[in-house]
Amino acid sequence: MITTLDAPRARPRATRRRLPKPTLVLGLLLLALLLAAAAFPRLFTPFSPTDFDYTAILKGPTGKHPFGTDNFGRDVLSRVVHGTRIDLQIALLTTLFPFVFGTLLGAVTAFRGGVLDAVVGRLADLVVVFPFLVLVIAIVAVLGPGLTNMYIAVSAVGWVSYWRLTRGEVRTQKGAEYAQAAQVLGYSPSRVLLRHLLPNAVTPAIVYLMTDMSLGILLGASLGYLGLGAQPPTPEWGVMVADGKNFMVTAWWISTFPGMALTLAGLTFSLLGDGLADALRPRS
Amino acid sequence: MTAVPSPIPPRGPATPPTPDAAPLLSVRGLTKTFPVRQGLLDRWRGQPRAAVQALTDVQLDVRRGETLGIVGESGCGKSTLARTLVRLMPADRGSVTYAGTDVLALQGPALRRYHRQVQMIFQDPYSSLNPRMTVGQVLREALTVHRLRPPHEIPARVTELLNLVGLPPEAAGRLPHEFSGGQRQRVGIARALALEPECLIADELVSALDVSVQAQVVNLLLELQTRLQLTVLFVAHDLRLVQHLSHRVAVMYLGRVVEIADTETLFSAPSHPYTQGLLAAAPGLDPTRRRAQPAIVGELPSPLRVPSGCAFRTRCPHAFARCETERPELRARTDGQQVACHLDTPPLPEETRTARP
Amino acid sequence: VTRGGQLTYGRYADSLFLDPVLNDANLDIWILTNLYDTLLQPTDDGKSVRPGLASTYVVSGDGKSMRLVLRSGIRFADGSPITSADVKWSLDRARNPDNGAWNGLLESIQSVAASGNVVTLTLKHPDPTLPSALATFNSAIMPQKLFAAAPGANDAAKAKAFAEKPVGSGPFVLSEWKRGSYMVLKRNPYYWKKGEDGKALPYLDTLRFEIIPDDNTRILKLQAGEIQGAEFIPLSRVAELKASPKLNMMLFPSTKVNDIIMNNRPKLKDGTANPLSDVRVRQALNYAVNRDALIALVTFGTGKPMKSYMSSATPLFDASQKGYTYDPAKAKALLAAAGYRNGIDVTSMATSGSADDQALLTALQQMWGAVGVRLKIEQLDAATKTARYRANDFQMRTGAWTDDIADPSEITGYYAVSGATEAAHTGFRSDAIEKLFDQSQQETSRVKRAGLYRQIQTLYTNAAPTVYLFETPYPVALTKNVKGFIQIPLGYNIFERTSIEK
Amino acid sequence: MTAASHPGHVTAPVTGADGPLLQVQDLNVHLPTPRGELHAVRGVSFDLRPGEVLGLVGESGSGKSVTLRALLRLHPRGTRLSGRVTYAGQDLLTLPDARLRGVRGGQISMIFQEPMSALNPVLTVGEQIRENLREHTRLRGRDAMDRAAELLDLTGIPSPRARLQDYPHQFSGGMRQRAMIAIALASEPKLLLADEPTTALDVTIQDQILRLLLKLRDELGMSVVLVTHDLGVVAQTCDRVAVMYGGRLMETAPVTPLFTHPLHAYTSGLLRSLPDGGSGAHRQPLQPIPGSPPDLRALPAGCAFSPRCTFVTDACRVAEPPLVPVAPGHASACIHHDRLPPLQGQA
Amino acid sequence: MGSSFVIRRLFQIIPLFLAVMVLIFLLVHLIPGDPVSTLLGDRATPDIVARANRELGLDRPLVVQFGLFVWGLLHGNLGESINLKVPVLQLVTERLPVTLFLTVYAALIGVLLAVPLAVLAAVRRNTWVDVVIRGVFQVGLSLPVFYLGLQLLTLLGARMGLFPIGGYGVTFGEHLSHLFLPALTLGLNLAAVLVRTLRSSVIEVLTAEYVEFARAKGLRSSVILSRHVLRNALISTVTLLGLNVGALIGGAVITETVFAIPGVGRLMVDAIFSRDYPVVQGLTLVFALLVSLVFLATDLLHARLDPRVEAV
Ligand SMILES: Nc1ncnc2c1ncn2[C@@H]1O[C@H](COP(=O)(O)OP(=O)(O)OP(=O)(O)O)[C@@H](O)[C@H]1O
Ligand SMILES: Nc1ncnc2c1ncn2[C@@H]1O[C@H](COP(=O)(O)OP(=O)(O)OP(=O)(O)O)[C@@H](O)[C@H]1O
Ligand SMILES: [Mg+2]
Ligand SMILES: [Mg+2]
Repeated sequence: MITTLDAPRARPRATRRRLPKPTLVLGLLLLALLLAAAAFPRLFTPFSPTDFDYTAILKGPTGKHPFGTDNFGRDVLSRVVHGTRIDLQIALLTTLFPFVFGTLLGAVTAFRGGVLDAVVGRLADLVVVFPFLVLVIAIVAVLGPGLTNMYIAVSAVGWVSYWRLTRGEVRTQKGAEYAQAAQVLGYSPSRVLLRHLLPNAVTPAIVYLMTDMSLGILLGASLGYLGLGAQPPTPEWGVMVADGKNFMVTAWWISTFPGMALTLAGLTFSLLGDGLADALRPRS
Repeated sequence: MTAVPSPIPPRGPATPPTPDAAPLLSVRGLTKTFPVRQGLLDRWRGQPRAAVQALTDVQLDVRRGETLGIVGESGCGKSTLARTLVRLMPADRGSVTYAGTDVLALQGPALRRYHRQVQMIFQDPYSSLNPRMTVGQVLREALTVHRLRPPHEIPARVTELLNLVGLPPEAAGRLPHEFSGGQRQRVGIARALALEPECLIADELVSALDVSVQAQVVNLLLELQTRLQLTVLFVAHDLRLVQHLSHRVAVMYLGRVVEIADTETLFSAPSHPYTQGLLAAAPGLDPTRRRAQPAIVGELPSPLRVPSGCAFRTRCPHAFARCETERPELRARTDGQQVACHLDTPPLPEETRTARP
Repeated sequence: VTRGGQLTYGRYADSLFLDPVLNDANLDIWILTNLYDTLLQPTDDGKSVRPGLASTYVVSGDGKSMRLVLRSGIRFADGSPITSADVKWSLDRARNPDNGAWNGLLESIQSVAASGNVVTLTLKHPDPTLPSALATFNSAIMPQKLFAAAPGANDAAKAKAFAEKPVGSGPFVLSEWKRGSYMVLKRNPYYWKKGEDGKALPYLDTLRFEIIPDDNTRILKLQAGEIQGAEFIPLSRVAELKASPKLNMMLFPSTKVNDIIMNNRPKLKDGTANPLSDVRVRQALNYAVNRDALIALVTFGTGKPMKSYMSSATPLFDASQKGYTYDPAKAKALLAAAGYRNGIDVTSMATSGSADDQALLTALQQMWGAVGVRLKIEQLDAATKTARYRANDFQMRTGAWTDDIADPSEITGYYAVSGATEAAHTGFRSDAIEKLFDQSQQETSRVKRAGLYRQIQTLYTNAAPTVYLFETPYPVALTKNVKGFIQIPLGYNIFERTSIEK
Repeated sequence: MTAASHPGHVTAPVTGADGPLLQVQDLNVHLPTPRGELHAVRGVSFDLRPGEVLGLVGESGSGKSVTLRALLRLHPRGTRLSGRVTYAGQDLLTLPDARLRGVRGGQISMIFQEPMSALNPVLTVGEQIRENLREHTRLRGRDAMDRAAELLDLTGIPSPRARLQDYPHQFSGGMRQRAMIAIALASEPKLLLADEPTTALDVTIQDQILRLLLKLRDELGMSVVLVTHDLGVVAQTCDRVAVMYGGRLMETAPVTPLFTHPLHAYTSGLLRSLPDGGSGAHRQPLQPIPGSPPDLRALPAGCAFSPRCTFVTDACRVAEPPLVPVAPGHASACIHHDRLPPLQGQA
Repeated sequence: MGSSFVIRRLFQIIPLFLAVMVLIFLLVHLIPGDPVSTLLGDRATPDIVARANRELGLDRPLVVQFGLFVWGLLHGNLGESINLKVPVLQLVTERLPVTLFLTVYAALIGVLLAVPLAVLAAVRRNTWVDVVIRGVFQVGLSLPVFYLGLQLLTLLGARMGLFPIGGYGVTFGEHLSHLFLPALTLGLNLAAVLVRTLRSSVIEVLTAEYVEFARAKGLRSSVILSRHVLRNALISTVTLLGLNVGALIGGAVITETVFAIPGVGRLMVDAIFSRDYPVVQGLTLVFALLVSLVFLATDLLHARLDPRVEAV
């Protein structure tokens, strides 16, 4: 038996329990706020987001309606708060499938290479040479407007970014010695890919996912502007901004507050993205 | 000897393996090229135009129980050879036979069995371990996937393996970044040993380590080899280490093996002009013996444009017309030395070492 | 009045095809009369006609022929005289059943005869709508020679070429057209009509249409003084612009009605039972609409409630019509009587991207919800919506109508009579209305026609094939110095007497 | 302070000038890190004669590069420097920026380990040489061109004029290192700081480059500080050696005594741990230094090497031993320097 | 690099184009609704619709229609707009320059904004300057184009009267002033994307060893920034720009609507909505060609900026 040559030197504990970066903390706090608004909108406002109040049409911010009311006398605050759920849903569903599908496909094509990789590459080219918005509009036009079809359309296009990111990362990681070690240890390709490569290659995709989530909400807004997004009376921020644009001069609050909510959500995701990038990077 | 207490009792020189035994691993005509692609964005990548000649007609035998050192300049194909042997890369041509089986044709379960017999340990202590898996997970995975132990015996075996490489049991719970470089190399070795292989392929195992730690890992390798009767392919560019560890040494230049001999012969009577230059260029530890002239002049040619004939001719002091047109084959010399050179006995470079005060 | 100058007018979309006969869209129709003149013209209130290129017209006693006398000295914009041959050719082209969508308006004409400055129309039957039809864009008089000289093998090809740079006899003539961007019209120096100062109209030298699709941008440009007029001001902005000291916010009376068109058939296209086939349900829906609230919410107080399927600006609209009052209790009762105590589910198609449709249906959702009618909104882009509608594959849809001709027959033929389009695709059919309508189409006495139309309107209201909503005006904003612009109830933008005052 | 300012020197072999070219006194470097300041260089003192090649050796992380960069104040923002670096009568650590720029690349040049990453990939080699000429000489246009070609020629690059138009990636590793040396030599510096200039190269090329450095030293009379962790390189190249460990100098000595009679336990251990390089396979255990190199954040009390040292006594753990002269021209920071066993096979 | 590179790349575009063609043809014909219904409005009778369909050849089998489309294409004929009754090629030549002008203008503004600010943020990283720059662009990234556009229009156009509101103008100078606000809107969005990436790439360059080597050479900071840092940072900018050009053109769809610009973006959306098949097909091909050419140009530019690209 060989005796221990040197005692393993654990790094100071502080290394492991390092406090998360302020960006991540702030991002998580904001996310918590958004999630709270989505889960318990009634906590934030007593009004229904859809009920009309003929007596309070286009009223500016007051104590009763801190964000004012819209052209139907609906409380803008409660529409903004209730919109959180929809917009988080949009953020999630516009990106979930592209993320999962694109990432997996990227991993598989990078790992396998060959014909599969080439075919998917051509497909990606095809998607890429179409202007994104135009393609989405065309697909929504085929399927009809509404959130579900928007998700489908965005998914049909959105996977390419994840595919490309993950593919590049897996190709890099594939060369890393731990991945080669896993192959030499006789592990099955799927184990090498899923257990070893993917966890180490998914970080850029996750970081991009955060940006993409706010882009998803923005896309929802753009489609809303063209009438292809969320359908009334759903309180969705982008559509609220779009609807409010006619009142920008006379009733600025209708579009400004949802606009701020959009920005806040964007900020949240971007902070989370930066923070996650730090947190997910394995320390060495 | 010094008074430094050594944890390993010094032994006599290891018995060299019997030379007449059939080789355990035998490589014939192994050739590997990497097409170089051009272009920027992947999707617009064009057709391959040039290719890196990483291995050309490599031929060597590894005998059971021996340590074969492989040296050569950077980019000469050492790693490519190692990786091809463990099937990390397909070869273009040639054959690899391990204990009678054709390694390059192995598939599925047979390939897994091969991997249990031939393991590789890697150079980079920072990238050779999955940064997200604890050492325990790494070892457990190897044991479970190959069903080497019933589940209840696995924890004990993990401890045993850690012990074998000189790590305490609590190392199992740590992530790679919590270890020093030398310790990581031990983990890498433990991972390879988990499969109880017969043959280890060590690619630059200690090159990335500090000098003071290198010796620790080298000792471990020596110890394990003797205890477990391992056959070792030791790839390195540090000639002193190779000399110390290997029974025999193969010298590579631009994808080709230019000389193989037992260590004694190679270091005392190098035959190939490149081997001679390489040995001369290695900086010795004696400041009083310095050479006035460079050992080899000229730049290493690009592996994309390997010179015709003998690849070394562009830098060889003895090159003559035939070297340009005809490629010298690896030929056996009388004393078991194999050399790829048109000259039977190229003159040793004249002793230019000068004494300094 | 001040003569000269250029008026820049912001339109929300560009014209498509400047041929009076083969065009299809309001985008063309509403400006065509600035380029092409007709024999007769609608009056400013859109309720009757007055002489145009023809100085007089006389209908024979039996109502089966009409004689029109052309003004003397009238010319096309290129200076060539307008002859009765041009008139005959133009009318023959306009009534050719192979040409365009509007030939039906002249369907009663048997033949056209031209001699000297007299044009005689021989009719198949008496037609009270003919004067109005002759005042409609598609009977515009075009220069036969120039048209024939246009490149192209057949009428359609020539029309395409001609319409790129049309020459008519309207107050203006097209001088430059950059599709989707702008269109420049120049004063027609040969225009026959005289202005207040006794000199030839129009007052403006140049009329420029700028295409500005975004409502806000159009208004911003107007406010910045970059344009002098802007059409289709969103109704939400009307009050604000009215208050602006620099602008005249005009609300021109229109023939536009906004309604919900219902599928009256017992089964929907997908085979499910349709509660809207029960007249009580349709009436209930009408009773459940709070039109005043809608007008406040959707039209920002600019609209007025519909009392009949036709607008109150349509000739022969019956002022005694009451339409439907807001009576949710009655609506509930009717629903209950029809067996829908637990309410019903209905779906309405809406045009995606239309803020008005959204506002309207969102409001209706609320109102109908109060009586147990659960409205689902299905937003479709215009093309899909039209296709589904045309295939009768819908339950409800938002609808709007504007008359093209100063006569109730057009809207009645489309809404109330089950012709080729099955009463606006509702599938509604009333034998009584069919009979009254046939009568009215041959009745030359205006009083008698009015009586017939009163009955039709009452019958239609009671049968409630559609949900009456509101009438809306044409909202046009002009800078204060723009005078004499008018948009008549038929939608025509009339610039001949428009001037820019100092 | 230590007494290191007066360890003796090997007589500089080329120039006869006396007085040190560069004098480093009690250099301390505190680097900013996310986890607080890191005291990376701790009281380093040495001096350098004209024409001398000083080897700075030590394991990874011992502070060699930080020391070298601190001489030219090439440190990240937020770094604290203290001590004195005297060059030509001026303290480089307090010199105004504008004047320091004249010294940097002018009087004192620097070359790095990775020629590929130290050369700007998007500028031609010629441009990168001329850039230096423009900053430090009056050569312009054709003259600069000629001089650049001359410099490439000096470093042994064939057909230098043509190669001026090439980008770094078009050079081989050895040529890149030569090009970097050519850039560094453009202003005819008095001192060349070389941070592991051959670590990335093959032995045969390393051999050529080191030889080139020595040739240039002889021809141009410049001094060289050569940072390396390869003791062989030191043995073959340097006149004098300074050994670093944990941010401190452990031993300074002329090259021969250092290899024959190391007077610090660390140096001794290092030399002992190397294979001896006889003629055949030995396959005997080496003699490693136990443990692993120190973490600058968790240095032990006393001598930084004490936890790994086989000769350690309690005295070692009391205070950091200063670097003191122990033999002519030989200084050591080991209190047991006189009790170290001789190296096998030498003495 | 040479022409062979370009030619090879152009050849690679051909199969891509075939695929684009099939895809777009299928897509537009799958959309429910037809151009004729849309054109003729609600009131057209079935006869009229049928006649119009016959005239336009829309009653033929899809395969035949596709064949005719390809046949026309081979003869340089993109077909004729059903709605506007003019050749699609004419529409393209009239409107594409406008969109191109806008896109290039926006890209210019975006780069001019992003590059200096990203460099500033990188040089001053983790100071308040950095935080402010990143914060402002984060807001820019979170606001819908139409909202940003309208706000700029209201503020800079209407309130302050600095720029004309919408339109395109006739002369080059007018194009510049008319398109400034829309280009700024798009440019801000682009800059927001660029700043994020560029900042980190500049930081990377700043810590690169060759920058340290440049400092060791005694070069002044301004020289280091302009020669060494910026040149390298531009490489990633160019790549990023190329990849974003699709998004930029996509963004133009909405910007063109808000700012009343007669470009192809708006035309495309209108065409989709009115099922103007020839226009959708023609424009998509033009878009695809454009984007491919931009990718090609990006590559060429990249190769110019980065000598390594052409290596081997
Ligand atoms: N995956 C690959 N793709 C392309 N070329 C490769 C690849 N791997 C290796 N090469 C090239 O093949 C040649 C041999 O490489 P290899 O890594 O085997 O050399 P080596 O002898 O191990 O060098 P070193 O001592 O630097 O590790 C080199 O020129 C290298 O650039
Ligand atoms: N910019 C920096 N920021 C923070 N810490 C640094 C920085 N540069 C170096 N260090 C730390 O300072 C210590 C000394 O580093 P230095 O680079 O001088 O080591 P070295 O002796 O040159 O090692 P090597 O042989 O690996 O080059 C190390 O612990 C290193 O991690
Ligand atoms: Mg290698
Ligand atoms: Mg270093």
